[in-house]
Amino acid sequence: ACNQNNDKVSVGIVLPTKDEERWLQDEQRFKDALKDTKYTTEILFSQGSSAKEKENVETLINKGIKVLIICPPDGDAAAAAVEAAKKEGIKVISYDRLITKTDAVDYYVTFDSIEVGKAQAQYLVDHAKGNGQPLYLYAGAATDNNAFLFFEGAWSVLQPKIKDGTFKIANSAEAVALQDKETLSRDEMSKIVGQVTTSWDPNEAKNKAQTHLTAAGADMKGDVAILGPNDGTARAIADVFATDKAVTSYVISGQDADKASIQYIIEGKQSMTVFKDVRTLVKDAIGMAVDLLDGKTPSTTGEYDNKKIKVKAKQTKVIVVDKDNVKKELIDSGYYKADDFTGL
Amino acid sequence: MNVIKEAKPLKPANLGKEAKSLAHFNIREYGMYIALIVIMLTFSIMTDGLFMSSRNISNLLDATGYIGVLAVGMTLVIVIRHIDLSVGFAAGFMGAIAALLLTQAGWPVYVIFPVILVLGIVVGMFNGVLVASIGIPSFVASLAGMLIFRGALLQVTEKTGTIRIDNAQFNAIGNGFIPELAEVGGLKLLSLILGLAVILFYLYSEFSKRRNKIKYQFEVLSRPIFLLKLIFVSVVISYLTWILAGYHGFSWTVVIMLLVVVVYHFLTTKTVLGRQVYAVGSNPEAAHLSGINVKKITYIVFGSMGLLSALSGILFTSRLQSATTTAGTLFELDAIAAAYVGGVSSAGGVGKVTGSIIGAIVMASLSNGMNLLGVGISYQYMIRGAILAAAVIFDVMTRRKRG
Amino acid sequence: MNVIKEAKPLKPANLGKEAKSLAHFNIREYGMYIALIVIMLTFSIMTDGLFMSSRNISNLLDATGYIGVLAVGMTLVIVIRHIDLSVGFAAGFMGAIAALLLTQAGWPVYVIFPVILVLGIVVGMFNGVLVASIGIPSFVASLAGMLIFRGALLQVTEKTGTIRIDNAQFNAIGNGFIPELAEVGGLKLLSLILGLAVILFYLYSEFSKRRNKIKYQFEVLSRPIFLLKLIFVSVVISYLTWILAGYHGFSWTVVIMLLVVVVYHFLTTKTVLGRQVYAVGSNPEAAHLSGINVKKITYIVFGSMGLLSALSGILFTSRLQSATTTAGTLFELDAIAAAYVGGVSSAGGVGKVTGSIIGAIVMASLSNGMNLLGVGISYQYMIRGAILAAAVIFDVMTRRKRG
Amino acid sequence: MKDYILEMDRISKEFTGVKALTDVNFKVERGEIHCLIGENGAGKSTLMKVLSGVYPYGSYRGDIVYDGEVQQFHKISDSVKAGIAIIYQELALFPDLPVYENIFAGNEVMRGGVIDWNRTIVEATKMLNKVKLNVNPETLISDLGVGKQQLVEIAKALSKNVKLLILDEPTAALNENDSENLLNLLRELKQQGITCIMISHKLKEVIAIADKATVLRDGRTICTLDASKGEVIESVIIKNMVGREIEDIYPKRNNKAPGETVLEVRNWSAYDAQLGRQVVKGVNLHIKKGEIVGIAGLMGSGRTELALSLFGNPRSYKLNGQLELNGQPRSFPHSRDAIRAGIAYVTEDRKGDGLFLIQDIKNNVTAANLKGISSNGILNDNEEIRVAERYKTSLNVKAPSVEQIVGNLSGGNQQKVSLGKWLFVGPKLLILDEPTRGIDVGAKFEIYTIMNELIDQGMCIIMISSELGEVLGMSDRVYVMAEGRIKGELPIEEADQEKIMQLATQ
Ligand SMILES: Nc1ncnc2c1ncn2[C@@H]1O[C@H](COP(=O)(O)OP(=O)(O)OP(=O)(O)O)[C@@H](O)[C@H]1O
Ligand SMILES: Nc1ncnc2c1ncn2[C@@H]1O[C@H](COP(=O)(O)OP(=O)(O)OP(=O)(O)O)[C@@H](O)[C@H]1O
Ligand SMILES: [Mg+2]
Ligand SMILES: [Mg+2]
Repeated sequence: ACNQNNDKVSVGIVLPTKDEERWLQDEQRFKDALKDTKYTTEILFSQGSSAKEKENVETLINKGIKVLIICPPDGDAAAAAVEAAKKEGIKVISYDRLITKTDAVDYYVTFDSIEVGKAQAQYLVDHAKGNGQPLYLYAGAATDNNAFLFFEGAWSVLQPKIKDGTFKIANSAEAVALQDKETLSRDEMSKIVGQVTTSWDPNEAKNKAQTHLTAAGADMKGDVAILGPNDGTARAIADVFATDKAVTSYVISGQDADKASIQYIIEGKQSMTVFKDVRTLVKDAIGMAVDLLDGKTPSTTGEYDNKKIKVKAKQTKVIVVDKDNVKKELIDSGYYKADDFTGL
Repeated sequence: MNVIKEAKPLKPANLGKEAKSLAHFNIREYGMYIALIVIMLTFSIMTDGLFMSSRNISNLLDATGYIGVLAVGMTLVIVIRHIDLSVGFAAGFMGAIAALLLTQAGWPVYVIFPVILVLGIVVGMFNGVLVASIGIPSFVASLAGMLIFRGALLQVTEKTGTIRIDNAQFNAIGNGFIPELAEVGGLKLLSLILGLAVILFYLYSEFSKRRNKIKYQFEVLSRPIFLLKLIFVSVVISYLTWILAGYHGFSWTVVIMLLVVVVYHFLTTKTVLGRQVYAVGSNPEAAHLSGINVKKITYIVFGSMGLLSALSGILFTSRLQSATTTAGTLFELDAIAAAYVGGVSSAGGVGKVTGSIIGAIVMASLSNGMNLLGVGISYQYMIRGAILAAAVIFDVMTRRKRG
Repeated sequence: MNVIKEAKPLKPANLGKEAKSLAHFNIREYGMYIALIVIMLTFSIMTDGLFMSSRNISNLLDATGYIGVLAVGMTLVIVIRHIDLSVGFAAGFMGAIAALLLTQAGWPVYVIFPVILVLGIVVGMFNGVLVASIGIPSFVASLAGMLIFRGALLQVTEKTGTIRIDNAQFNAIGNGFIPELAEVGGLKLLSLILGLAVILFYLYSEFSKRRNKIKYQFEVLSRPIFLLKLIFVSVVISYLTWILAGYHGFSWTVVIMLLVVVVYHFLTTKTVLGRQVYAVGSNPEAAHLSGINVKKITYIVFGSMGLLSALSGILFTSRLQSATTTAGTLFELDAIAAAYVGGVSSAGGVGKVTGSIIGAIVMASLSNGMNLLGVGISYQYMIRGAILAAAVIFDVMTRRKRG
Repeated sequence: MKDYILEMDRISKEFTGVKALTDVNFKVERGEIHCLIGENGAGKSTLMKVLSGVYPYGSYRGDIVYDGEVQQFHKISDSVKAGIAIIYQELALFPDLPVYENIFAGNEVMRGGVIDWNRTIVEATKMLNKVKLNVNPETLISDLGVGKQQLVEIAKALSKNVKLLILDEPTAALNENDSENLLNLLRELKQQGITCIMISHKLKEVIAIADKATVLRDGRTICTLDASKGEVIESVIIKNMVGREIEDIYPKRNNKAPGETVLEVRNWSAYDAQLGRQVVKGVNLHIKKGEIVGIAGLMGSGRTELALSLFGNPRSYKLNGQLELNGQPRSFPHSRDAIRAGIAYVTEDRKGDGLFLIQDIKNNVTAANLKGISSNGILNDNEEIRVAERYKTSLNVKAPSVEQIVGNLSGGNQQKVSLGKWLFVGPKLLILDEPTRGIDVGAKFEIYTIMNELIDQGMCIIMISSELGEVLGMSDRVYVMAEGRIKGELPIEEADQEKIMQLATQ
């Protein structure tokens, strides 16, 4: 609730869920960004359900929005919702996650999920120690399309390094079986993800990490690399690896720059996180919306193929944050306050 | 109220009293309708009428569809003292199968529907066997079913992830409207005709019921009260028709939901099968001793639940134009909540399908209204919880009063 | 089996028969243990002994903790013919409150624990009032509670998102181990002592029970069978102790879980209160007329459920070293499944807390073993569903056989 | 050649471990009223369930010849089709459904494939008139008392075009008056050519109505008695039932002068908010040490309600009036308080609210006095077994051990366990509500003997009973209740059946 009840709302925003910290940040930034425009907005959450998402979109249409900024929990299942908006002549901006297989998307502002996965993997590659380093793979929820995008990006970077012997996969028989394939089909990815899924749940991540370390022989310990899918699960996994004496050091990725993980990075418990400066993305999205409302054509930087049309897009670079640049990227840029953390 | 008595002659002095006693006697039955009206009015006022706009009501009813049909089936399951937690993922699973048959196997829609519905019946019957023949408590049996369907849904969508459907016919079920013949002053003609037909049917059936009762010399409502009732209901139906006709008319979802309700209402009130369901719910041992095949009824009720799960899955899949990997999550709890808000009793034997559908609409109205008002999601959960509790407390209180 | 008779003199020919009749009589009770052993052996073989390694067993038990304590409370709730669906989010909510008190208000851990546990009791009692005094079916009451707690959890974590905890004391509960005094041949000394103490206590109590029975001239097990039983149980405990002592020793979670089980086992089998709970479960009206305060018992059982939810919330929060926005999702179903696998009956009056904890370990073993084997998530769901169904079918079958 | 409507030939039926019927022969002539009698657990109900298809063909051995044909009833509806209607011992009605629907459940009135509710109501009303039950057919069954429910059951049976009507203890829950009405109804039906099999423990009724009576004992046919030959008389029946002669059903007691007043209530009223009416009105009553006070009355006269209102008021009536125990004014907010004060109440419905059927004998015996086997809230298991053994022996409960599940015991033994439970609280005042309902003569005698022993030990007993013989045979004083009021008090010397009935029907 960020506006008075009865105003006509001009920009509707639908975010995937309030259960993940990442979207709380987005909500906050949207609220901040809109303080000084003349347009009103309303933000609704879909709680991970495409059905609720559709209801939200319908509600916003009823409230008379002109522009819809939408980030779907499932990019494939959001078409019905945006097509309903399109029918009413509403401009649709796909926010961060691309809505696929429909022509009802006008613009796309994004960090590019595949890029996120690549950035995570690249960090592991850059910090690899010597040859034959054990690599632990983890993925998001097997039910979540985005988890596959992240994994796809990561695989594209990791696979060559596995092939050349820099890494050896420690915790997935399916991945070992497929390690010579450069690009994986959805089905093949499913097999791996099904085996190393965290369901985006830190507890599940912890359980998995514990069993994996139990199962791993001494040759799979020592200095290890871990593909942590997001910050919440990365912390849980890191906790487990930190307590195993046979693991001498680990490098673990994450994403979202959760406050808790920033503290972990400061303390050296988590190696990196992919920081998506939501402010930039929000600014881009709102800028586009305002342009559209003002009747101008928003500027874009490229195009994305959503398997039906090419969507005009504006891409924002993700920022890899680790101990070295955490202060600069997150504190000095004003994203977080310094006194939220200790030991900076 | 059917006491064998002469139909009372019209005495104006009595009218007020009659209306009052009527209201008192039926408070429980009408409670839900009153609650619905109160909720609708409140939201209408708070949203400056936006809530009651053609478009919003149309959206609201469409969003109720897939939970509504589940609630109808769940009503009967609860009436026979069971519960089915597996319906959510069962719906999701069968929606995904439908999507696969459509996109991968390329079957035509008119073949897929019956196949999926039959599959639903089979799946439901399987639950019925576990419960009735092996004697597992339905709560656990269906909890196991829930896990199994969840796994199965993941399994079938593993290759593809979310399955997009771009078959217009299929997608019309969840998004389309009945064809427009013409537009009369901005209103859809066919929908108007449909509404009119419903009203005429209602009037006809009420009059013939009354005539019949008078023939049997039962007490009937006095004429003015009777007419008042007819007018009131007709106005409500007209209003709804008018509202819907002002947007795109009746959607297929609404038509299907109405059809399900009408069929199940008829089945439960007018047929032997339906009454046997209530007999089993009221006292299973007595039902057995009265020659009712309790197992058979249990199979049928679970089979019908499976059928409606399949229908729900189709409606949902069509509504999203895609089968998702998480389709069906928590549908069962929404359906159960709707049934309880609609006045079903877990002690068995009590509950109407019409009540449950109203319950589903009440819950959907709450979500919709709060969304319109921009109420935060955390408050939405709490308010829905509180309303559920309040509805059941009201139900328990009024029932206790009547004894 | 307690018939007043002379303790039988030892006759070797009888032994086989006695053992057999014993096994037959107790098949249902021991069924779960057998199932657990079968599952453990299977996984051990499939994982080349990895499953039974010190570390894995330790991890496994720690992962069971927060569901285990819920299952204990849920057992009593189901025994008195109710259900509590709100425990999951209640646990999540109270874990979040604990985290807030710790990180924002800066309260010390030893104050927070009692406060949260008392809060749990209050919250549980509130459910108890809805169920016992107002008479709402517990299914709906707790469904409403579930929605409310979910909203409340979102509400309290709204400002902060996930709340990270870096209080070592607090985190030790879910991750730490009891202090090591010394290490003896790679084994933790204090844990060994603890294990030994448990065995001694067990032997003492068995011997005194036997002595007492002989004093009352009741029939007892013949001496060899008795000794066999003692040796078997002692060996199992020793083995477990040895396994755990080989890793980090007993974790606090395991100690807490054991404590909860011991206390509840004692309460349910040896005290008036426990007996009253089972009396209420097997016939509420008769219990009332026998002078048992059914409402009070209902309050107490729901209060205890609330207490254990709070404990579960603390264990879980501590385990993750943070309170998340989705903490508690579906815990209730895991706990209910554990209780049913452990042999509780929804008809009321039947079910042991020891059974439920074994049920919880069975379910956790399944997940753990399948993770070790790298079984895909979709199969994991299906297998867990199938095992749940199988457990209950077995239970129903053996019960039917014994009549 | 006699015209048998039913011949059951060498019927045997076994439950896991229990031989309920062994080679039972049972023949019923067309148009007669045939009583089936025997002790509890003799197999009467089981035999009738075999006949009606509750236990389907194949689950028993032997032949059923009905209407001249060998029958194989696979399910209940098969026997219904053949014209057999049965009213079971445990009533088979639907509490949430109205009377008219109950009457036609399983036998719906149809028109064009749909139920015709209007005609259903009309037909139901006819049936109700037939059984002389004057209630609105739209009343829910749960709003009717047991007696009326019994009549609905009969109406239901009659609606099925019945040739052979079977009643399993139809009068067990009825008072004399209603029982008499029922018997008259059966006579009328006999006139209409309906054959009737009735199971009853009330010998008086059997003698009054039976053309023939077949006695079962331990699952075997003992003999069939013929009224026209003067064989259906008490002494013969009892001898065949129990296999020995019993001289006096009501054992003699050493008469002593009653002691001081134990309980006295004055102007005692109870209002049932759920029913919305007064169930007990201005009752005055007292009982002295060493007395058995009988409370007689018709069904629905409020005797159970009176007892409940004294015993901690479990149904939450609104109470009014004074209650004195041993001269002290008292009130009991909960049954527990009444128990503590030394009152015990053995309920009329032992299965419904008397016993914990899934628990064993020992848990049942100690349930109302857990203090007695515990210290500081901790139970002593061994003491519990000892207590239970004591009552098992002294009350002569027939069971292999005190760890036997109570649900598996026969009615009489259940009643004894129920009695044991209440004796273990060490009451000064024992309220027995229908203490011998549905119990065979042998067990009755034992219970009466126990009552006398208790009186000798200085207890006093209020006995609520619908069996006038029992009231007259056991009481020192009789109160008669009607419509919630005490209509009169009679010393035993002045009491006889006529006087009691006169007061009860005032
Ligand atoms: N379902 C059952 N399972 C096991 N045993 C049973 C079952 N039903 C009856 N029995 C046993 O069969 C025997 C005959 O029971 P039945 O009910 O026919 O006796 P009854 O003559 O009707 O007694 P009562 O006068 O108490 O009604 C008894 O020993 C009883 O315990
Ligand atoms: N559960 C109930 N619901 C509705 N009415 C009831 C209920 N129990 C008793 N009554 C009514 O209360 C009145 C008195 O009850 P009840 O028949 O138990 O009295 P009683 O004198 O003990 O008779 P009985 O000899 O049958 O035990 C009757 O009118 C009866 O119909
Ligand atoms: Mg019987
Ligand atoms: Mg009574």
